[in-house]
This record gives sequence, structure tokens and C-alpha cells, in this order.
Amino acid sequence: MAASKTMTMTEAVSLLAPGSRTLALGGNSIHRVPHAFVHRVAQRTDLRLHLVKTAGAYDIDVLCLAGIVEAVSAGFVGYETEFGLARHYRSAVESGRTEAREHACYTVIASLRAAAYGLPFLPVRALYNSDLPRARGFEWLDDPYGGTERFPAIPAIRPDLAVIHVQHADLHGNGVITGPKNEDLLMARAARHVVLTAEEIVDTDALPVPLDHVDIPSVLVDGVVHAPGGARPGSCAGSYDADADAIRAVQALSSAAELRDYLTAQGGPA
Amino acid sequence: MAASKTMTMTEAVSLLAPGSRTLALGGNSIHRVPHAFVHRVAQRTDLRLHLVKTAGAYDIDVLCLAGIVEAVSAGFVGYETEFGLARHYRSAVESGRTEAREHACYTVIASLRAAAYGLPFLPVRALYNSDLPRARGFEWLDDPYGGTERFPAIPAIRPDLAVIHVQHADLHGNGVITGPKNEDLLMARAARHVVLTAEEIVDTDALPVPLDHVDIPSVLVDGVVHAPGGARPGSCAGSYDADADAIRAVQALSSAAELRDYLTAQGGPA
Amino acid sequence: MSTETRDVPREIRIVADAMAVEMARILANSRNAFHGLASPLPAVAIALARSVHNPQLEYLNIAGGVNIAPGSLTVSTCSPAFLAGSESFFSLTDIFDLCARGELDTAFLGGVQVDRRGHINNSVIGPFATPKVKLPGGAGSAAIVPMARHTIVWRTRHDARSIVERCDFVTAAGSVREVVTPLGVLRMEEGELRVAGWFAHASLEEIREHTGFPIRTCDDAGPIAPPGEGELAALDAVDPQGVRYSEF
Amino acid sequence: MSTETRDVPREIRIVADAMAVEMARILANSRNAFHGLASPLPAVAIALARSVHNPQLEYLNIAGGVNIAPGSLTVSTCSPAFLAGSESFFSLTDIFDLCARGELDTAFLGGVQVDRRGHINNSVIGPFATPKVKLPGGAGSAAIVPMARHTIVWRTRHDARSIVERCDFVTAAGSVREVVTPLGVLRMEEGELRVAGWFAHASLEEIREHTGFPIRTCDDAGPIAPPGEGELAALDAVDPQGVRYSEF
Repeated sequence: MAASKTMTMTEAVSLLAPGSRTLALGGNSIHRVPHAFVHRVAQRTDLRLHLVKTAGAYDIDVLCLAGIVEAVSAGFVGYETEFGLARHYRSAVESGRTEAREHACYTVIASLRAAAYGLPFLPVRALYNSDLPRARGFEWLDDPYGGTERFPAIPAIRPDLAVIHVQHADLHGNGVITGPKNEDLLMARAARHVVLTAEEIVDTDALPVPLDHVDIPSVLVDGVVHAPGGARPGSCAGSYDADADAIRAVQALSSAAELRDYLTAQGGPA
Repeated sequence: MAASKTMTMTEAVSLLAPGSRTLALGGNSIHRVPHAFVHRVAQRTDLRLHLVKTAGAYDIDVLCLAGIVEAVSAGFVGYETEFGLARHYRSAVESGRTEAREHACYTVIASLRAAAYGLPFLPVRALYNSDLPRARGFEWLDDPYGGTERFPAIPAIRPDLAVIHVQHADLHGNGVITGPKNEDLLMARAARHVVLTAEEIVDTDALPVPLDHVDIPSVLVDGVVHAPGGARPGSCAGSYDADADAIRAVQALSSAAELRDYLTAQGGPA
Repeated sequence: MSTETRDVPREIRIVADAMAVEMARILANSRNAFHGLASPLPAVAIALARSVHNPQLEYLNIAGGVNIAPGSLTVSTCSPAFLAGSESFFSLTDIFDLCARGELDTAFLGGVQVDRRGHINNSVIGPFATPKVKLPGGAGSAAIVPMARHTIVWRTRHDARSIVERCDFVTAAGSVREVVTPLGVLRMEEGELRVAGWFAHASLEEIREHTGFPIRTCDDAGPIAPPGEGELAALDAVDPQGVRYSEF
Repeated sequence: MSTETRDVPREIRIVADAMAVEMARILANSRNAFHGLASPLPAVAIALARSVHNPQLEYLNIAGGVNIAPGSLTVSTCSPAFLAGSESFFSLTDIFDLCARGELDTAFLGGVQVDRRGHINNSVIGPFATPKVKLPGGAGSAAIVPMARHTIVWRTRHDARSIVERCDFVTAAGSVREVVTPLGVLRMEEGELRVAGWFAHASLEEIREHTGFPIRTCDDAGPIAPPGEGELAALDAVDPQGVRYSEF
């Protein structure tokens, strides 16, 4: 029987060595995002993060407020209707502290696919008529078989770490996601290291699907953190809804110092 | 509630209009292959098939014996240890009747990925030092971002039809595969049309996994055929093992006429 | 009208209902329709179309839901609620690939700015590298708009700052056909947006006044038929919580 | 020895056991190992290595199995049996991608022809377009051999027609390190295959005689230690059905 891969949140956060690191966060918008992990990362000051996600919200906003985000590769950064704009992200970008590497969500997927397939780039059938390729410096590929269509070559993004919040995991690192899976299966395949934060750690036999339908295979996983409530204040399908007051409380903060005080007061160790 | 997509095997086989058609067959080697469908196709004489598969055996061998295979795109065509070579395939290729478009299994995957992604080709990090790219006429792509590595551009293969044998399907075309899934999830996404042949058709609620873990989503599926034993004489995980005598009986046949007589005698309508 | 929606001001109800109904009518001939996040009006419009105007319409959403049961829509349109009663599971990645294969029929996308040529901007106001205002980004639009057969843009405001002669930046362009606003519907004709119709609560003059370029009218332009009794009843049935009002 | 294996001729048992044990020993320092279809000897060798030589070895197979339980191996090495007792599910596509990322350590691949340079041919004898003999194809080899850290080729015959100066066609080349045959082990050194060792039942002379080119010996070449008592007991435990004999 393989060894257990359980680790503490502290150990998981320490997988990000100081300096410039590319971090992919699972989930979408405020749903099933590893926010407990994000809160702990936000208390560090020794990181310059490149965040990768199709559509981020609270996660990116918090880390921008913490002042440790060098760049964001995403298709969309903002809350939805109920919570409005990601103002910490916006001010980080508008002040020049953070580079917005704007993508279409599909080209984030192409970036991750390229990394998963061991390629430095992947063509994609998208971005026609858009100013994005020129603004982002994407090159175009000709069809070597004589077709007249051209394709933007999306550069690979290989996350140093992907952190994925799942409802169920076993000790070996098999993760099962209930509800929308977003780009998490792909992130796990693209990243150098993978950590699962899990609502519940259960015996392999007690996972909600047979092993041949597991979403994140243990082969790819470095660590499993038992993190009940680990997606709060966002939602987690089948477990809890979003906590609007807690989201608004963080939206209302206005400095990294305030954020760290707030997070410490919330009970997370510094 | 969406309409039922159940159809008869006769209707499924007729989805292949006469002429040159590209057909992808699910499963691998002799395991979970839609052989009942293959047997019915082998009784037709109005097709020129291009077969697509990473590793085929009885399926490709039977259709080659039937004399209706124009080309085979595959990484491997042969039985394994127990049943030896695919002699009907081999003689079709050696006599020039059938073109062997040899691939690495991974480049079959790249061909299908290209089709699934709407692209005419996909680069792949493979085939270095091999004579295959030149023999197959694969072009090479430079890295437009200045890397020195080059990548073969694998042309897309878009099957006109993919036929996938599953243990469980519902009426709408959601398919669940028990055991190895091989390239079937990708085939379903790459093909223009998809048919499931199913050991059992059950209510959606009775599928062996929750709907958010279905392997073949109904969105992609044109028809569902109730086909208990539909992978015989191959195996079907959880249902039956391979029938060695029946495989050897077909290996021993030596003409299309013998094959059609044999299949008719087996009880399949002509 | 449900308890939840009783407090919504009448003028918002009229505008949101008219927009949802008109967006549903536009779907009458679509084979499939998709919406992403932050899309309450499209979610309601698709549910309404499936109830009234086009029961065969295949409904795909960002959460992976397929033909989800109406009645459980939430303000967050990428929440797990968007799998409730789903007939299958078809992920966002699958939808993008489907679109790249040319098989997505109708997509709903927002546009912070929309210009005369039907181009949309969700990226920046000001220079891309040093934006004056960083907008949230186009999400899927730069991939979907050029490849879908038909894109419907909706906006909950119609003003000269957002419906403009020329976008500061083109996030996406290609298949935009209609732009639905609180005042009416603009439609692409001969390469430019023109007025196709105006709601009963608005007028052609009002649209012209609030549009940032001299806008022409389509030959068949005219007042849009107000929501019928049946449409309004179905609207309340598919959206009892009044999710459609949340964008205002 | 199980009932199933009692009828296997002694000379086959000796050769197959020696090959399986030596292949397992070669895995002593591997992080992970993969085999595809038609690979009974590699399947047994990996199971043996995990039992004796390298318990940490991660075992991946074409069926998607991860560290499957030994004892249920079948002659078809892509059968559903290759998921029995699996710790996870990691598909063939995942394995190819892992290999393309440079993360596959050791792969077992067959070669109908192997040449002096360590190139393998599984494609054709004669011209590619009009083959005299169409071979089954290289399966994953043209993708895996150039990208894996280390490929072990095994053959159940050692003769001058298949271990040749130059292959008719190069299906795959790159990371071949050892070629294990019924006579012993050849190893790549200074760009060519040389004799690394010979089994107790064979000799250096025999290898030279049955090789299709004048083969040199490695500096450390010598007789290969016969399977130990513990190795043989473990071999019977992981392969009670004698799957390893099926290739002969």
C-alpha cells in the first residue's frame, strides 16, 4: 500500500518556495476555490506570484490586496453581479504593481494543455478579429498542410503548483469533485506539483465514484490537506453556500496590513 | 425531458452512408470493442472505410477480411501473445488493397485531439529519431517563440462516426464505461457522429456514477443501441471474458464470402 | 409574482421582463445556446425560450449543465445550482472545443463597450499595457465570438459611453448579430449596428439619443411587441426568484 | 510452482525466469515503469521489482492501472484485469502526456528488429509504402522511446535476423539502454549495443554467434547471477499463473 500523502496546510503553503512562482487555483469564480490555502498564502510576504485561472474573483482579489501578485493570466477577474468588481485586483493593475496577462478563458485552457502535453505552445482556433494577440504578443502559425487558416500559438503555462479543493480525497491523493469541475483536471496535469485540499478524507472505497472515475489521480498529487470549509467564504457544491458578508468584509479592506490583521483575527495562524 | 435516442443496430450501421467513410472504434485490442457493430458493417459491400484506433485487433482484421478497408490509421494492429498476428489485415496491406497509415498511438491521440479542438493539425512532442514522419509526410513546426525544439504537426482525423461500446447508457445517450476507457472519450469529442452500443440501457439515476462523472455526455451522442454481448467475441469488463474459440474461428477464415457466410450463420441478419 | 420579486421597482421589472422575453424570442431558431458567468438575463431567456419559443433548444452553461431544470436559477450563473436537474455533464472546456469545431450555434456575451462594427471591449479603457481602467476581461468572448454562428450581446445600460463609434480595444468580434439593451434591439446589417426595434417603454428617438454614433435603422425596424400574457407567466415560472432583476 | 505452470518445459522456465528476474533487477533505481499491450514479461518483471528490488517503483500500465495488486496478471496485458487492485486510474493518454513532459522514467517496448545503434523497427520489412512484411506497428514506441528517460527492449528470440546491423525502418529510437534477450543483456555504450552480460544457461560466444553484427563487450561484461531463491519464490508469488511463459 502506498504511503499516505496527507500534510498540513502549513506544509502545503511551504511548497511555494520564496520568489517568483506560478500558482494555479482550482474552482471558478467564488465556487470550490481553495480559499483556505489562499488565506494562508496571503499572509506570506516572500512571494511574487503569477496566478493562473480562467475566471477568478475573491482568490485573485485577496492575493492582489496582499501585494504579492506579479501577474495574472486569466480570462476574467471579477465577482459576478452580486459582488461587483474585483477592486483590489483592479487597483493593483491600474497602479502597475500587477500585470494583467489577459486571455480568453479558452486560451488559458490552451496554455495549460500545452504544458500538460510537454509543448512550449499550442495552436488554438480562436482570437480572430481580436486585439488580444497583438497586445499579448501571440505569434501566428501557418497550416503546414496548405490550409489558408492561421492559428494563434498560445504559449504554455506550467504552474509550479496547482491547488485544488475537492469534496472527497483518499490518503493517496485520489480526488473526487462533486459538481462543476472547471479546469481542475487539466491544471493537475499541467502543474509540476499538485496539492488537494479536501472537505473530507475518506477510505478509497468510500470515495463517491469508483476509482476508474476519479477526477484527480493520485499519481499526480504531492499532498492532501484535510480542510473542511476550505472553500469558504466561497461555496462548495454539496457542502455550503457562499458567505456574502465575509466576502464583502474582505472587499472593504484597503491595505495588505489590514488584510493580514483580518486573516489573523479570523483564526488562521500568521 | 429530451427524446430517447435509442435505435436499432440496423439504423446505427446505416449512419455510415455508402462510399469513403472514416470510422473510429472504441475499446482497445480485443477489449470492449463494439464487435456486434463491426460484424454488421462487415456484411456491407458499399463502404470504403478509413479505420482509426490506437491499437486494433479483431475489429480491423474482420473488416479487412470483408474487403472494405481503404486505410487504417493506428499505432498497432495485431492480437496480443495468445492470438498472434492480424493476418487478414496484414495480407490486405501487403497486397496493396489497404493502406497502413502507421502512427504512434500518441499521434493517433494527437490526430483526434486536433479534430476535437477544430484544428487541422496539432504539434506533438514525439517521433524524434523515427522514420515515421518522413514516411508519413508529417511536416515539422518551429517554435514561434524562439525555442530550438521542433515538433511534428500531426494532421487531424475527424471520424465521420465513432462507435463506442459501454457497459451502461441511458436513453439520452449518457454512457458510462467500467474499466479502461482507452481513447473513447476523445473519439466521442472528435467525431461528427457518435453511437453507443450498450450492454444495458438504464434509467439515468441507475447509471453507475453520478451524472457529473459520465464518460460520454449525451450532447455528443446520436444514437444508443441496446447490444448485450455487443463486444463479443472480445471481452467486456465486468460482463464477460473473451471467447478464444470464436476469435480463432474468424482468424481461420480466408475470404470475404466465407466471412459473410460465417456471420450470417452466427445469427446476425445479413 | 413571488415574494422575492415583489419589492423590485416596477420600471426595472418592465425593462428586465422585456429584455428577457425579446432575448428568448431571438432564440426561436437556435439549435443550442450557451451562457457563461455573470449572465442572469441570458440564463432566464434561455429557460424561457425552452419553455415557450423553442422547446428543442439545447441549453449549455458554464457549470457543465445540459438542459437544466428551470426554476433553480441563481444570481451567480456559474454556481453548482446550474447543474440542478441536468440531463448530462458537458464541461466548459467541452463547450469551447465544440465552438472551435464550429458547432456552437448561439452564445450570449456581455460587452462593456460595443461599437458600430459590432466589436466588443471587455478588456481596458485606455492603453492595454497601462490601462486607465482595467475591465474584468472578456472571459470566453475572444474565443467564442469569432467561432459561434451567432452571438447575442446584452447590456443593462444603453448610453453613449458604452455604445460607441469605436471601441478603445477590441476584445472580440465576429458573430455579433444582436445587441439587446434596456431600450431595444440593435442588429448588424451591412457591417454596422442598426436599430432593429424598440421596446414599448422606449422609442427610436431615445435609442438615437443614447447611442454614441449616428445610428441607422433596419428596413424592418419598428416597435417590439410587448411580452404576452403567456410569456410573462412562463417567465415567472422559470425564474420565480427574479434572478433577471439582479443585473439592474 | 502452480498447476498451470507445471507443464511448461524446463528450458522455457529457465529462460523466462532469468529474463524476468534480470528485467526486474534493471528496475532497481527506476522511479516509475510502464508497459503496453502484448507485454507479459515486462508486467511480471515490474511486479517482481515492486516485490523485491524496488518497492517504491510506481507501476503504470496501458489499461490505466497504478500499482495494481500482483497475482492477477493475464496474458493480455491491456485487459481489464490490469486494473485489479489499482490505487488509482491513470489513462494511457495521461501516460503519453506524462512522457511528453519528460516524467516517464522507464518504459518497456518490444522490437521486432533492433539494430547496433539501439534503433527499433516494428513497422515494415521492405519499403514502407509497399512492404514485403507489414509488422503490427510500434504502438507507443515512436512517442515513448525518444522522450522516456530509459527504455528497456525485450525479445524472446535472439537471432541474426532480428538483432541486426541496421534496421530496415526506424520506428523508434532515443532512450534504449538495455536489450534483454533469451541469451543475456545488451547495453548501449558509446552509441552502440554491446554485450553487458549473459545468462547462466548461455554464453558470450552464443550471443556473438546469434547477433547480426560484430558485437563488442562492455568493460564490466560478465555472467549474470542466476535468479536467487528469494527472487524465484517472489516470481511465483507475483505470477502464479505463469503469464511470463506465454511469450515463448
